[in-house]
Amino acid sequence: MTILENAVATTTISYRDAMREAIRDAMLRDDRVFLMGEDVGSYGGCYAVSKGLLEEFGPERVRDTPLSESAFVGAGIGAALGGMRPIVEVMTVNFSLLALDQIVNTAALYLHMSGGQFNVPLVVRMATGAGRQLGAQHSHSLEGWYAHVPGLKVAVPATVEDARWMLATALEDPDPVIIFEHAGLYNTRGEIPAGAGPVDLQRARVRRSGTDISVITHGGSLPKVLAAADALHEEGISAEVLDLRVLRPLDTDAILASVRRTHRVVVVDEGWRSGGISSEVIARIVEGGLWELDAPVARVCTEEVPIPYARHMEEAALPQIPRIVRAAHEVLGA
Amino acid sequence: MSDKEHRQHLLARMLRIRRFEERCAELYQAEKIRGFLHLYIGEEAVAVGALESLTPDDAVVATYREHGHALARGLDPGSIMAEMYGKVEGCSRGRGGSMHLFDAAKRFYGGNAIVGGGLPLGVGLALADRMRGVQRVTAVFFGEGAVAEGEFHEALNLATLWHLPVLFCCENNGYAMGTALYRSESETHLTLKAAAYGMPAWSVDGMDVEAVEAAAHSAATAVRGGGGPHFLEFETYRFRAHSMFDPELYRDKAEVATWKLRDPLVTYRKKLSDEGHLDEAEWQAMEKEVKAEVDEAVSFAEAGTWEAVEDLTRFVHTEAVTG
Amino acid sequence: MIEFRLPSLGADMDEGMLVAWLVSPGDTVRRGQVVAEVESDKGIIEVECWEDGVVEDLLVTPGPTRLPVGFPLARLRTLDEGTAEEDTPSGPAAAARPEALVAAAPVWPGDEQTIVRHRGPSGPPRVTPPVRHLAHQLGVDLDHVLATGDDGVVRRADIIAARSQAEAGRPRATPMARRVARERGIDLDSILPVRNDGIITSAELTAPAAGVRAAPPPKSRPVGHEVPPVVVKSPPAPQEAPATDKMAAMRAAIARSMARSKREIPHYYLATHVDLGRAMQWLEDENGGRPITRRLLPAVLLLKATALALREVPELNGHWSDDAHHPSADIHLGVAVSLRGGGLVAPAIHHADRLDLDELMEALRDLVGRARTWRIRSSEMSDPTITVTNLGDRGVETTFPVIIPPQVAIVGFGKIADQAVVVDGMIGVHPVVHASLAADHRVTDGHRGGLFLDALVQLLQEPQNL
Amino acid sequence: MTSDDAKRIILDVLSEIAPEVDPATVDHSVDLTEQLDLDSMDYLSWMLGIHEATGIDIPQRDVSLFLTIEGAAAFLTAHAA
Repeated sequence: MTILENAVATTTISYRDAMREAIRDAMLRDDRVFLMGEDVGSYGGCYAVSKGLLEEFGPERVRDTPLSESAFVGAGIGAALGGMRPIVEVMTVNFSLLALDQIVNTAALYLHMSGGQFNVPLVVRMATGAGRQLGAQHSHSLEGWYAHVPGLKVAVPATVEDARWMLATALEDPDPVIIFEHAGLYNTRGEIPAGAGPVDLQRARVRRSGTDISVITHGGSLPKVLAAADALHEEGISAEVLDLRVLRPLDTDAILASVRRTHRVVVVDEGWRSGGISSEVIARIVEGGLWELDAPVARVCTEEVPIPYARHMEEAALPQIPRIVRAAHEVLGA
Repeated sequence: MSDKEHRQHLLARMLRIRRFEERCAELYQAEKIRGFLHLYIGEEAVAVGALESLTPDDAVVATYREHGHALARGLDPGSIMAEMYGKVEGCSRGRGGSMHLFDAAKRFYGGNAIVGGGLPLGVGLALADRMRGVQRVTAVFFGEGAVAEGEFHEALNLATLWHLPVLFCCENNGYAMGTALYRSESETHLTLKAAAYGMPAWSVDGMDVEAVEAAAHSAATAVRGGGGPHFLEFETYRFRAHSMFDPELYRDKAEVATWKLRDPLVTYRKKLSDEGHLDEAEWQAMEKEVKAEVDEAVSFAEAGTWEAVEDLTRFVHTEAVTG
Repeated sequence: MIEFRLPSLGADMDEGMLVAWLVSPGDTVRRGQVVAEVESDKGIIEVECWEDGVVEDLLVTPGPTRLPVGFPLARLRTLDEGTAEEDTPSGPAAAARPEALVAAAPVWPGDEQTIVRHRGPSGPPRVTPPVRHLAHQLGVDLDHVLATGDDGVVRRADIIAARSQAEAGRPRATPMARRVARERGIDLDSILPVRNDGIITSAELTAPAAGVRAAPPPKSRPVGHEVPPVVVKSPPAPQEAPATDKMAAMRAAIARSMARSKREIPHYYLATHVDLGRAMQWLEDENGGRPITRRLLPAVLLLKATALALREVPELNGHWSDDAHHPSADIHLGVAVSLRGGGLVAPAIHHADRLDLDELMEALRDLVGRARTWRIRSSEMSDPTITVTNLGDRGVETTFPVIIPPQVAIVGFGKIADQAVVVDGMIGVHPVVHASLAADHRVTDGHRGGLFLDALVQLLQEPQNL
Repeated sequence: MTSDDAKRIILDVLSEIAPEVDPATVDHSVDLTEQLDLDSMDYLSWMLGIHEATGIDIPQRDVSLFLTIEGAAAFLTAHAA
């Protein structure tokens, strides 16, 4: 055992555990931090993220709420204004629509409407995404919507390391941050380098370098895109994978830098294409990198249909590895 | 403060709101103020009476018809007027306007123009106080229209569930814009709704500033003392239209006239006069003083400056403190 | 009728450039006869014809266009066939004659080369139903499509190419391709797309030559972002050219730059002997006192003298653009550096006239070292105001260099060699170099050029002042 | 330093200057500049490289020795410490 312990320079951990560790760590370090949401306490979190935290921190700081998304998100805003550092868990993005007023009309606007007097240091976490046969009302990917709104910051951790460390940065932020956790990622495992610490909430990151084409994505699509890049590699195509990490502010510089390296782009987004974050990414490319484009830009998004229940239909609706590979081929003119 | 002085103080506070609002109407028509403008005329007794019961430590969350609350809370009239002018000297730097008056120093949390939107916020402020062990009250004002919103029910439930120090102040002026209460609510006794969530609830004559003050004082004291949330319904009436552009098709002139007989300012002045707490000279002096205040507020707003357009994108994210 | 097609000369060859025809129409060729020279990635290869016949038509003229293996190059009559006229039945000749259609596109800008696309024997175009459907969808008239498939079969790409050419006369090109074309003065009309959708990409502009590729490569293509180096004179043919993208891009750039120069610039040439007796003696003395690390090469004296002479005839220093000469206040000497393995680059030594000999030597050493390891900075490639070539101390006596557009002059030096020289009526043996000047007649005349060489000669007589 | 040591250094440096050259094929007694198409900069770089590898300065008067491998090796063995 000693040998093993000494040998481990990195920690392998699941995305779920990383997120729990992030919450726990934040609560240990700052007694203003508390967790609030539906079934975060006794149940242990819908996705078991907060399992064990109630026992450790008690019901005041791990606060089960009624099914009142608007009220408890609004209460989070008020608590943030009142000096606390709430982490509000909205079970899924689908239910966040019931709290849209508080997020968009209050959290995002208060600083501005008050002429800079009232900032809202709130963190809202929510699960997002499809892929588990949960049907149309439990399969939304609406992070792009939230990224539309000035005043919010929208983080989309796709890796275990980001799951572990984005929260700390979000809690340091004086303004509201929404963290979208793709439910398909909770079971993914990854390594966290020893000595890792808080990460920025501003920059996209190249997850794989390449020279022929940039595949730009975020969140739950990242593993698919990396797999597609592997497949392309087998064919001799060198794909760069850019993980946006944060949808607002969007790291335009990183996007354009990648375009300058490869001159060809595929954007992969589990959201719908019309008016989605993929549209925004491409618009930025056209605005700032038109003359670098050496092929039409392609998108792999969810089909413009509510997510069906039947497995084969759901799979057909969502971005999949073969579609990503095909899109890359098309962009490359092959 | 003697009883007489206190009563004159209440009257003067109401008078200041009245004259301020009248000037706003005038300035709106002169196009000095734009956007939506919701006047508080007729409802002055509610803000004055209720806020009289709060301490500076307490918090206030108001609605889009909040000039009266802002004035009663002690925001500088000049900064309010400048805000309506859109000047950078305004209490929200001209970013908010009539519906979004804010003042951190006064713990005045707006100016929320989403009906019902302020209730969860107030619950959260109270939650923070509760978790931090601070004994203070968050007063949340909202109209009776908000009672139809889910947020009202969610917020009241949460406040009672968590036993939070919130004073819910429902200003029932009878109309949600143009929709009469009986046309939108199956149960028009609003206190019953609050009571259903298990909190003490009273209905109060909102045209009687002393009744408002007494009820609010009692409720606020209970809230501050750890009694959990309380609910007050103030029955009141707005004498003017919902906003400046409103032909008032939804109510009879006779109804307005009837309510005007209960004008909180007029009746209270008469009451003080009748009871020997106000003579004509004092009234004239009060009028003169209020006029001077309002004149000064207008001058302040007129003299104010426009924020530089280069600053447009400020206040989206918190700015790093420099220096 | 026999079609002579571009053969595959190796398993990895899928395209080549026709360098020269060794036969003409009417010539009789015998099986095994070398009929053409083709350049592949491996170098120039002689190509044999494996049929007996008489050359009827040469379908492709030599030039830098990359042709796919299998592309028809010529048609031959079998020896027992008559002439084409005799061979065809009577009737409207045009309808019956095999057609040779000139494609609109694949001509390198300004190059005289013409690619002739072949369509098989006349008759209705041979089209598969899916391709016919595509033509219908895109509104392409099959009678006007150039077939590139085997035996005149119309391919999908042909339809797309036809559509792209038909579109408002404006080539469909990516923004980057447009930018590169603009920067390099390439006419997009002259480029054939390689993509299935007919869109021109930068690859066709930066790759060795414009594409007439039958099929797009499925994999990553070189995207040459380096500003290709410019060439000064034909380098020796590489024995085994490294088939790197950079090398290919360099050759393409050489082709473009030199073709443009010869096409557009009216050169005049002047040359003179320069007695380097004093200069070499001075250098010998100077180097004698220096460690090897600080030793100077004769080239440094030549460069410095050139830079200083330009101050006296400044109109040789600058650029020609927009139909006008733009003299440069700064003297950035392009220095031709031959690369081992072939090719030449001519990056700039900035402000060469202001550097002392040691600085110049250091700059030269740095530049040569980096040029040979492909680490030239783009600014060095783009901003020489004049070029000096053949610093070689071996080989030829005299150079006749070609101006690198948009520069307006180039100075050449041959090898330094001992020659008999008459000085003050006495014959002596001195080291001598031939200095030559090629200059743009639109900008200067021979008189000014002569003054420049004269100044150069004078400067080299006083090496201590350089 | 033996002559073989010297030649090894000389050829090592040479292969940096002219990587395409097979050292085994170099004639040690023939003028290198002609044999290997070295220009004056290559030639100087080669001598500089030898200097860096050995620390031995090569005076101008001895440069002519370096026209051949043999000559260069002789110089180095004579001047090695």
